[in-house]
Amino acid sequence: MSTLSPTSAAGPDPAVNVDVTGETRLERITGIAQQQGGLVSLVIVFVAACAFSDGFADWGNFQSILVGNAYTSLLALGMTFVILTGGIDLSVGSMFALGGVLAAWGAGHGGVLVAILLPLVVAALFGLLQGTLIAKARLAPFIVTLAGMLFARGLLQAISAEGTDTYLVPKGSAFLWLGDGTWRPILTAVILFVLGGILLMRTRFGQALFAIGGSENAALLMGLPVARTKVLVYVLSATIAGAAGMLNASRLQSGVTNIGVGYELTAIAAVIIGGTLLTGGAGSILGTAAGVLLLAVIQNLIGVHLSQYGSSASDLANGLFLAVVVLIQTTLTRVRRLP
Amino acid sequence: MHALIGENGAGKSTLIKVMTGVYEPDEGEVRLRGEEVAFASPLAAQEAGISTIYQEVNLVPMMSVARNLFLGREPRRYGLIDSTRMKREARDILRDYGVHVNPARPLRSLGLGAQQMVAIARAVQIDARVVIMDEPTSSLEAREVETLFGVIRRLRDQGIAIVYVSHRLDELYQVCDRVTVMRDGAVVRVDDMSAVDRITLVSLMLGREIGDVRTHGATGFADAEHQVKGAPVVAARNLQRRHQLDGVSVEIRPGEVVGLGGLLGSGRSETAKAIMGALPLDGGSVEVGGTTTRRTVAASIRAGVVMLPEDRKAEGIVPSLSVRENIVLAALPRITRAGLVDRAKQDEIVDYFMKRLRIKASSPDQRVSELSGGNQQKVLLARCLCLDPKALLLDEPTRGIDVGAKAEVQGVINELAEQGLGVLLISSELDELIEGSDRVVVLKDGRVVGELTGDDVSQDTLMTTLAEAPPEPDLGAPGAPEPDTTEEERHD
Amino acid sequence: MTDVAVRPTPAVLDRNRVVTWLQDYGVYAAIAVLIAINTAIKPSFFSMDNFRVQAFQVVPVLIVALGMALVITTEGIDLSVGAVIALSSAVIPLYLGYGPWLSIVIALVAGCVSGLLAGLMVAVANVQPIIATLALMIGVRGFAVILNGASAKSVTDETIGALGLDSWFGIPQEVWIAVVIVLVVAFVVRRTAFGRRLTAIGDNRAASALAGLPVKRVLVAVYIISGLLAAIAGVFLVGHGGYADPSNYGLNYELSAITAVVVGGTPLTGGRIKVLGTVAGAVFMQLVAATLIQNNVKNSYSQMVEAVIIIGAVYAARGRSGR
Amino acid sequence: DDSGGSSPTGGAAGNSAAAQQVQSTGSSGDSCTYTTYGADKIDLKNVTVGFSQSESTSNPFRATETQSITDEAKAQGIKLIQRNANANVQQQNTDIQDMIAQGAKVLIVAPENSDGLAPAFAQAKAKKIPILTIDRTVNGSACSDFIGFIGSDFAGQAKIAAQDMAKALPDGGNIAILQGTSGNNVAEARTDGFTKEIAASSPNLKVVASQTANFDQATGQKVMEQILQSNPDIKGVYAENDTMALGAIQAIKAAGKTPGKDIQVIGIDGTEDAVKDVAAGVMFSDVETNPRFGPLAFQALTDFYSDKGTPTNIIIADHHFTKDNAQEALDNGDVY
Ligand SMILES: Nc1ncnc2c1ncn2[C@@H]1O[C@H](COP(=O)(O)OP(=O)(O)OP(=O)(O)O)[C@@H](O)[C@H]1O
Ligand SMILES: Nc1ncnc2c1ncn2[C@@H]1O[C@H](COP(=O)(O)OP(=O)(O)OP(=O)(O)O)[C@@H](O)[C@H]1O
Ligand SMILES: [Mg+2]
Ligand SMILES: [Mg+2]
Repeated sequence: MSTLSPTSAAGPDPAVNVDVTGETRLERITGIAQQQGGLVSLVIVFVAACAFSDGFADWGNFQSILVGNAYTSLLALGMTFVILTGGIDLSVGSMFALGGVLAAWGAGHGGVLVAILLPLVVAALFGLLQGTLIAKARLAPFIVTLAGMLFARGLLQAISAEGTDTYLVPKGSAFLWLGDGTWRPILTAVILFVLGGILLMRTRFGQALFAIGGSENAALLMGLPVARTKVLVYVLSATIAGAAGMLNASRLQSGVTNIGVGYELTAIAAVIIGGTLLTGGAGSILGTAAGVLLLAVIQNLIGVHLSQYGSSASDLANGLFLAVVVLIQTTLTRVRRLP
Repeated sequence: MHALIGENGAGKSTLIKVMTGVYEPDEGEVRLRGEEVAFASPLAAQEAGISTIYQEVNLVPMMSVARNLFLGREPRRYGLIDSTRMKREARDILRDYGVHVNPARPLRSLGLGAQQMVAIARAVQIDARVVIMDEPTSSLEAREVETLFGVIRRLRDQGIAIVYVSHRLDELYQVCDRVTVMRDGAVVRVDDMSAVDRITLVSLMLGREIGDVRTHGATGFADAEHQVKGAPVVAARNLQRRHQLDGVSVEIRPGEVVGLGGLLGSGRSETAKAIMGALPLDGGSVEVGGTTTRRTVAASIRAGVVMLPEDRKAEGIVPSLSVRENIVLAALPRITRAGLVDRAKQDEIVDYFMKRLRIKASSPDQRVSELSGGNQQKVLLARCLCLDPKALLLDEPTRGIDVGAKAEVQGVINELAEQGLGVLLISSELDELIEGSDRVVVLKDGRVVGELTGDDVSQDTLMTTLAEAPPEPDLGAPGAPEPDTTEEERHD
Repeated sequence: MTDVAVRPTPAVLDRNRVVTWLQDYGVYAAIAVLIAINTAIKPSFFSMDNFRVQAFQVVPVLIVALGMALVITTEGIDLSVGAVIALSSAVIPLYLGYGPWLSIVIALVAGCVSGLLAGLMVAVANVQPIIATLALMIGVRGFAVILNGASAKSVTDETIGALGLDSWFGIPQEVWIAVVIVLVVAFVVRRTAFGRRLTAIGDNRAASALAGLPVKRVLVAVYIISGLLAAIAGVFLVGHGGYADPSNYGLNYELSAITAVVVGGTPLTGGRIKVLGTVAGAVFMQLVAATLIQNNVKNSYSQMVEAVIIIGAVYAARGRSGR
Repeated sequence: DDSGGSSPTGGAAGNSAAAQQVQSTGSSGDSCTYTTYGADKIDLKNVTVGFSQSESTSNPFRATETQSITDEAKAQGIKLIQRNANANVQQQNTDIQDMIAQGAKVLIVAPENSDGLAPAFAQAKAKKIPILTIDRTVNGSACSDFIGFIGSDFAGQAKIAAQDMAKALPDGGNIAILQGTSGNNVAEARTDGFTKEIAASSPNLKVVASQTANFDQATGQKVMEQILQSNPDIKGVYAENDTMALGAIQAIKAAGKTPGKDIQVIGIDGTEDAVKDVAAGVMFSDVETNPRFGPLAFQALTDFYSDKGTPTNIIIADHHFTKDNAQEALDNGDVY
């Protein structure tokens, strides 16, 4: 890199000295709060729940919330990368189910390695196909992955006799170790989220995602490998979804065929509540994690307090909650409002 | 150091895009150092050592200045991006370009000028053998231009070839050795810069006889002052906006051209936007024709104030609409009856302005995004004029348009003023500002630091006023500017 | 001055011509092909009876898709349409006592209100459309089920039944009404200032705002229209089924509608709209479904085939690639 | 099971005549007590019982089931907490674990799926919390992974339906099946049961169309409309639940044919509207699936904590509504 610097004649010039100092700590904190509307909302709801919902602030309760959402949260993780590029991946729900079925089948018919690798490979290929259609053939991500959602679900049913036979992971198969207990799933999720954060903020791939989402044309002219990155991001998302399904199969000890319906919407909701722009270019893994937890907590509260009033009451509350949360989040989040 | 010039739509940018693999040529070859090359993508071109600054600033507005600067070649430690080092280096590099800004700040919070400088800095950081610059100075201030030339001379001394596109002829004479003149997508002359004098150059570009070219002055403004009459059409009082405007007051009277002078980031665009009601204010008032308007764009337009935005791409054209639709966009309320668009009226308006402003388009139905930069600019001007306004706020009205077109536009501005319009003129080109304005209000760091009237309206006085004014350190306060809910800021 | 400079290179032109032809007529061609294939398999497919059946099934989707197309043009999306269908279906039996027409009117109003909420969240509160309407999608359905009570209510009113089952001149009333709606929407989009603003806002919102367009108002209006159309679809469904079932009506309609819009050639990136294309898109997808079911294809394979066909259709209708 | 049907929520939930009757309790002997299960002795009166419902109560069967459980708990003065998984296995695992965390000492679970509840059941087992499964079976061993099962014999229901179809169409003909949601255990059982019986005992019946309609009425109508176009010569329709049957009837009418005459419709669940149609001769017959689990469930739990023990596989006797008994059943209010 040539370290060129122009003649000092036109050097530093007080006239354009628009901001001299760095940020003060306070400003940095408020800044973060405003970037992380989801996180703030989470804290608010969490504190409120601990205060007013007896039985919420209970270790067992926290555990069940965390472990219950450990694997599905991964869908949101993958979704974050995709949405950052301004895309979307509706196929993750089906991919989650397919991954589980393949894993369970593999555990029965080929042992641990097959159980682990088969879903990953299939998912990756699936993502590759979607990515190519989106990046090379320039089809709209929404429609491609919508078709993907149908296709994966169909495939799943085709290999499970219209979803009637459920493959079971043999008792005592080493594959069961993966998703066993409470802490293993939680830790797996935490580790993957951390890795995701690093991938996003500390690698060129991650930066390329932001750039493409911010302005695909600019990214192209700046010489970034736009097409390759876009293909990769869909491979990544699909693989993560497949992996999540695989892990989940290990936890459920079987490949449930009718699982995963509508999970994509929950994932998207979590990502957006986490402050990621659907138009791409801005967002964070931390935010997504917050989004996932926020939805989980809300679900838990509704379960405790509204179940006895029937599903429709829960749905109504769910919708209201979601609306309120995004309103809070949107008013807090400033990322899209800069002049 | 090679100059590439031609009128708007001559094909300069297109040529550049073909050379750097954005478009693939239908035929013909590109040679790099003798051997033939064909770049599949801009990336390929970059790797071959061709670094390009494209016409419209092409950076990622939402990412931080530092990340934009290093995108794709970030400094890494243990395979991971070393962001602290990146920020530090970014700060140092930018300082050399006169942009003193916290590199963690999102690029979009910078003015267009500053963004342009970042783009230049980025392009130069790649150690390239050829640097192509498509109108790098179009939104630069005299001082930044000097900075840029400093860079360019350094590059040249390092034996790096530079292709330089600009509509500011004097710049070319300052720095370029050879020149290629294009017209209508074809090369009409290649020669040593010194071998062609200014007039010849212009006549070559426009394809007109030297005689009728000469009638244009340096700018299209008549030197005579306009006679200013009556109470101000627009009176902005004490406009306040954190980090950007600090009690700016401007009055525009009928028939008067008020210039806004100042350096990058001095808040000129903000002032214009504020008057237009496109920017929420912390304080201050705007009166149009003596009555305070509701602070919305629509209200301002109804009251007869219109603005030509600075950023053509982000705030101006509606790319996939036709030229026609773009021109009448703002005038819709006037040409609709019971919600229906009156086609006759619409075509009438469109024809008139396409002729009057000499807008080059295959037909009014052509997508505006297919027009050259200059012609897009004219379309936007037409959008303003067909509202028959009382006052006109022009932010860089001649940005990136060729001498011919520029003279025309300036002529139009002049004419409008004579017809009694009040005009607010923001321009980074000093002679345009000086010759164009009857009165220049000088801004610095969002404050009015002086006003030039009569004979004081000259480059030197402007410079001295700027130099003498004390800097305002607290103004550039860092962090993102205030939150802000106006529509135009949502999606840019 | 001459215009030579703006004449694009012939190569560009040719490619455009092909692409634009596909964009404009690809779907229609596909429809023709499908009908041909089916008729080959079973001549009885080409019969008024069959077409009537298909019409009954496609009209609700089509009407919803029109609203969706408008929303998509503004760079938005409306996931709440299915729930709105449920809502209007829940309202009808409630007010049937006051006569069919009043209950219909109230159902439509309910749709508009839901649309208004979506519009306000998007335009005023700046919430991203997908999430704003997702909240409604969940909440409104819950509300509808509460209104109606857990189980379906049968609706035996003639007027409403007629809307859903009877024909004028051998063509279902639904279809006539749908035709009118299509014409109105097409007219609004092509000839009115509203239509112009719609596209402008979807294409470059910043510029539209600086040009003084009433961005917020247009957005709210668009979501209201979408709600209204969904409500109409709900009425038709009640009429056709002869009962109201908020817990199941309109499920996945948002996806069907979006598919129809995109297959019809309207880009999800906003700024452009194809009204007739949307109609064709809906019809096409309906025919695909019909083909699969009528040939007793297994659910698993139908889904895969459908997926492939969607991709194929969109690929054919896809816009001029970026560079 | 999963029928959306049509009747006021839990209308006949309390009705004694409508109460579930035990049909078979499997081979005697395999009865389960807290000792054999390895749970601590507790008195239901002073512990919390948790009920995990699998699907939305916006479906009458589920509404009635939940209602019946809550009513019975109230009647016996037992503290009941509940959750609804809305057809999401993932959620049901969480629900069960939530309720354990909330201090439930005994669980009644209506499983969404016979597989996939392993983690929740494992945790319960680890905490020595007995689980009684109702209306759908789960894989695992009774009196060890869970106490036992109470519910209908879905294959059996389908078998009855098949025999009815044979009666309805003595001289055979083409028939169509409207299947429940793909991958749903009940749909699966009802398809197998029916097709096996047809193949076995009525070769002159030919299944020409078999399509899923997701247990939903509107979908049932749509699919039937299509099938009627492709197979105008259909003589009978077997719908795996009543709502799909009702949809089919709409479609048949719309096609200008008379259900009960031109085409025979048979359904499962015994919801009010369907049984009315049976009485009116519009539907040929209907096999009940009784959702009123409250009494039997709590009886089983009480027995479980006594030395007597409860059978591990209680199959309830489902009514079989035909033209002869439908009207009277309606009058007695046996129908939900
Ligand atoms: N995508 C396109 N499709 C059709 N014509 C185009 C397209 N892009 C550019 N043109 C035409 O090609 C010509 C050259 O455009 P170009 O942008 O290269 O002009 P330019 O010399 O850069 O002008 P300016 O000085 O205003 O930037 C213009 O007349 C423009 O109308
Ligand atoms: N050279 C610079 N260094 C740092 N920040 C800058 C610089 N130039 C502009 N900015 C930022 O951009 C904001 C707006 O500047 P803007 O360019 O819009 O003002 P302006 O006077 O209209 O300049 P321009 O002539 O580019 O329109 C300023 O508030 C400042 O924060
Ligand atoms: Mg150019
Ligand atoms: Mg400016």
